[in-house]
Amino acid sequence: MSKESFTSAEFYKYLKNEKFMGTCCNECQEVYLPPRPICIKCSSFDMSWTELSGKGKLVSFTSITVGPSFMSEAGFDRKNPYCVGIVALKEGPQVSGQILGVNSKEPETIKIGIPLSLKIMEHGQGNNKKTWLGFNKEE
Amino acid sequence: MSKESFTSAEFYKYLKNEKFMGTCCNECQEVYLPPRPICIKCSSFDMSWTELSGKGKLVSFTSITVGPSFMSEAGFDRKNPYCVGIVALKEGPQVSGQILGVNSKEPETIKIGIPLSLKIMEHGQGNNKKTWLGFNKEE
Amino acid sequence: MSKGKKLGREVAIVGSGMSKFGVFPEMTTRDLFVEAYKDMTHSVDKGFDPEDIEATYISNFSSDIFEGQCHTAPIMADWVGQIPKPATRIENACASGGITLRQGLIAIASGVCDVVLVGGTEKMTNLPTENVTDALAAAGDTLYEVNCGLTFPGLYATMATAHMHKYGTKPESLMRVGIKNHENGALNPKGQFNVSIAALMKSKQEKALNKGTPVPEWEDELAFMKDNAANPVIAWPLRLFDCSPVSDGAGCILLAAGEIARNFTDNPIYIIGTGQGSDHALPERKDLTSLTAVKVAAKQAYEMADVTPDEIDIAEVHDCFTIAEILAIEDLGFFPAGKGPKAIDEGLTRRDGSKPVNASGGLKSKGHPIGASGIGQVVEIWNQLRGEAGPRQVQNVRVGLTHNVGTTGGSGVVHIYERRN
Amino acid sequence: MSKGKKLGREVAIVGSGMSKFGVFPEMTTRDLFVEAYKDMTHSVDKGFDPEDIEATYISNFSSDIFEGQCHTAPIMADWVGQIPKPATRIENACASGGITLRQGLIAIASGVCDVVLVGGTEKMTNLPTENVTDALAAAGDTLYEVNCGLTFPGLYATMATAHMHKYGTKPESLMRVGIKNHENGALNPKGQFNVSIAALMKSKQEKALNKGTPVPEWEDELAFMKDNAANPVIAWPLRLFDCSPVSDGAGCILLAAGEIARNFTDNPIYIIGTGQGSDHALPERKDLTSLTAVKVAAKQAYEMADVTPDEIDIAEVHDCFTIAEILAIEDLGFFPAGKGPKAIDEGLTRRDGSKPVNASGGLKSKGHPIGASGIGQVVEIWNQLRGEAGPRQVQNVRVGLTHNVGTTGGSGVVHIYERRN
Ligand SMILES: [Zn+2]
Ligand SMILES: [Zn+2]
Repeated sequence: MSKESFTSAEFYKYLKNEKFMGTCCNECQEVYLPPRPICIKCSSFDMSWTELSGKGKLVSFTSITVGPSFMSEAGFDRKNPYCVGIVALKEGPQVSGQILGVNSKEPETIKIGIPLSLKIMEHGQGNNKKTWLGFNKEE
Repeated sequence: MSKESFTSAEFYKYLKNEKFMGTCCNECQEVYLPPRPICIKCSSFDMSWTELSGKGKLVSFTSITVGPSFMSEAGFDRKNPYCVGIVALKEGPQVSGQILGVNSKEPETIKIGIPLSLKIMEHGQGNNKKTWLGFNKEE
Repeated sequence: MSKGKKLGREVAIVGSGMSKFGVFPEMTTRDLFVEAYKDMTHSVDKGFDPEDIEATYISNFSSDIFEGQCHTAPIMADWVGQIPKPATRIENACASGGITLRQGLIAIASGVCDVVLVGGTEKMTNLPTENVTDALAAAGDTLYEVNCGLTFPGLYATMATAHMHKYGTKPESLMRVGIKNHENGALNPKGQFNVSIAALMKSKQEKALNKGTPVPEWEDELAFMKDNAANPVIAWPLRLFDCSPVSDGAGCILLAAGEIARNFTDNPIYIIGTGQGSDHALPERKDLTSLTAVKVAAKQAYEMADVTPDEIDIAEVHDCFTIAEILAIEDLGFFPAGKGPKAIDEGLTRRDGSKPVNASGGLKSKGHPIGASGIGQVVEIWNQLRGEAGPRQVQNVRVGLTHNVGTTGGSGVVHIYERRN
Repeated sequence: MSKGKKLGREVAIVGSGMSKFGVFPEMTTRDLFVEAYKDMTHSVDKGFDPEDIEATYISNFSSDIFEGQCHTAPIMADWVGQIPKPATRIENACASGGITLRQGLIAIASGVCDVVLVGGTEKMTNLPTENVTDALAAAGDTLYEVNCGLTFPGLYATMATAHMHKYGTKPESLMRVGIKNHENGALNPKGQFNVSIAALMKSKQEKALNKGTPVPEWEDELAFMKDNAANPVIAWPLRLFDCSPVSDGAGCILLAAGEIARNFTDNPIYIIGTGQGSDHALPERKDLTSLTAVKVAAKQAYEMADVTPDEIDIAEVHDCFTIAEILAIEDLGFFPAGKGPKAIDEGLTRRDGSKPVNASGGLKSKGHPIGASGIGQVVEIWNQLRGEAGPRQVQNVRVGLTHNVGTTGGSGVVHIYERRN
């Protein structure tokens, strides 16, 4: 069995190096993001890291006018809302992420099902640096 | 039954006006500080505010070298420790408070049982202003 | 919990009370809880001796964050004279109240206690709004769910969008949930908002008239709800009036073993079913239009109580957002999946409808002091089943249900109650 | 809880595990809990199906403050594959672990569950020390107890001063608690400090020698403990080595109803007594040399188990500070009030003494990840009663006890365990 650690620290370290990683069960091949250390399908502890394509589809979304502090600091507000959505990745897992390339001011125009691809988002400096998942609308 | 509110907000409002108040059960006359809204001796809800003398005796104490942030900000540290103790008030209740007029650097010299009298302590400004109980060693 | 499991002993509610819910700058969690406790003592028909209580269970979301105070349960127990008896705090985000009731129930069923005090308390309004938004986000998965900027309104908004996409649900149905709950809440003096949307519209017009500013005109309540100035978007499609408020408040319940319940009142309310479930964070769920944790909890509760959804006469459900009430009435089996909006549109969940939901005004109008919300629901069902709900009393109710949700359905807890008089 | 109350059903521990306790900058509460869960699975002699687990109870002090994460229980349950079953978080400051075990026990006794997972987890070390001091103060009464600058070491220090004043207790007895616990802890590979005070002295001397700085000399361990440079005062009379460390860690227990326990192992450990109590904040207590909450809890547990303090073969007690261990062995009735220090001085609580206490190293040496500490105690008693404690195994132990305290005794919880093989 692998001695690797399947932690958020590892996930974000990979992400810093532009690697978008999930975990995969070596028993039943189920792929997970968040990177699960235990397979919830077959209960195996035998997992591996696996790189994900970052390609997916929009499952649902919202356009937020009143965000958390770090999004306000990043310049979003009532007049400049941001879109966040649930994205179904090609490999199976679903994740949340900021959705880019859509018209957040006219959310009625945003279509569920549009194809998306990963764009790693960052804000702030040093210890206050935040990294999160973004997805670009694919043309 | 009284419609007064026996809250910490009221207690600290009184304290700001240099009034040191506890509550008293109108049924069994037990005196409380913290100001209890329900008598835990006889279960009565019928309480009144009552002014306390601020006189008491030292029940136990310590001299602290590593304090919370607000005490560090107030200038206390390893080289300048502060004394805190439990004080039995003349009217019965026991409270914690900073003990002044004792040698915090030589805690062995501090004697349990010494008579004390209230000195209201303050630190900081505006919304960050903190008020707490201090007791002077009586000569 | 496997099918057909029963509690070791029967448990009944013999007293129930709450503080006013609202904004109380000078009150702390303990002050609010004392108010709820006192209110509860007046509700116990034959009175009780505080010595009878053997344990206290306290629901509190995060006085840690809101007040810098942990170890909440013994402090609450102390303030109502319950030292040195056991006092235990439960935290499951917004489902804390229902899950705390469940622990009190289980404590009696286990034989360890005969009489248990169950309380919930939360003090939220002293933090600035942006800090409250951050504090609430702490209930989501901060590593993988909300760190991309999803707020709680945002999370529920994605469920609303999914429901709209799958079933053709219209924002108007969401708005009608808010209109109904404010109408009910206008009759609830303990609630945060004591005002119907119609009355609110009138008062806004009067204010403008008095100030000499342009008087807003709305054709009807829906028009008001669609007005971006009166009802701005928070997280599309959710607007301000789709969201429950930030609140202070507390609730308190006295539980007793079935065999001694009539020592306290001739009209105890029996808890005949309990269920609890959990779920992954929202993104991982394959269906965003239904809460698995609630379905699991409801199944357990219905089976234990041996009643069907049709037999529920009245329910208090977790309407932290209007979409949540629609999911609730579908997940609880009151209406088929996707048919919740139609039921709302037809008024079936109004106080005079076939399935009255949130007669209290719900979290939307009554307020949502997180740790107290689930307890407040029980207080309403107690009042309704005993026929003591005053002007908002629903007629002919014998079996009631409460539905309390944590986060976006990360926790779900359902209880079923019965009047036997 | 009145005298002679019994649980509705018998409950046994059938598995037990823990993460390493220590400082793990890259691990979160959930990572630590997963490590403890995996360790637990290996301890179940006949194995188990995760499907058998019907509910999860999680002890956690304040991931709210430490990680900005609430709703901790469903997240832990999710990470070990327990969705959609109930998951409930308990918070009672440092007594969270013991009280969570008690809720798991009660859930089985109630008939609602047959198999329950009980976990505890805390991630503390990513906050700077001064913030940890502030976070811990949040467990005290922030309105009336700690707001005058009392820290947790300070609160326990006032108890030490009171004990010294009343009974003539000397600081040397406190120091001997630390020396003993480090000696035990040196044999515990899961502990934070794997080193006796004697070995620590030697390593400090070697380091100085290697660096070329003056080599410190101490006559014996007590001399080291009295050295202000090596062991500075934190809150007089308590010094650094009187205080448990700031730690990360998790523990995990598998509980089963008595009648099915042997499906999991031929050597289950039965929980034969449970008790819990609460108390006012420290200043209001008329006696500062004894914890009422513990006395109340111990009385309940002894009565339920029908054993006397003399019949306890081994105990893990809550030594968050050395004075706490002295109060513990007096309050539990192992030694008369005021005679704790003498028992320590005579070595009676060493592993080879008549009443072995904290064979694991205690919180002092093993570490004190708050929500996990009370669970870690249970893990040690499980190992000891089953004869699986390795080099620190105490001989001939059949009945064990755990003693877990929240704040300065605001919560107290005691459990008694029995091996029947
Ligand atoms: Zn698998
Ligand atoms: Zn009285």
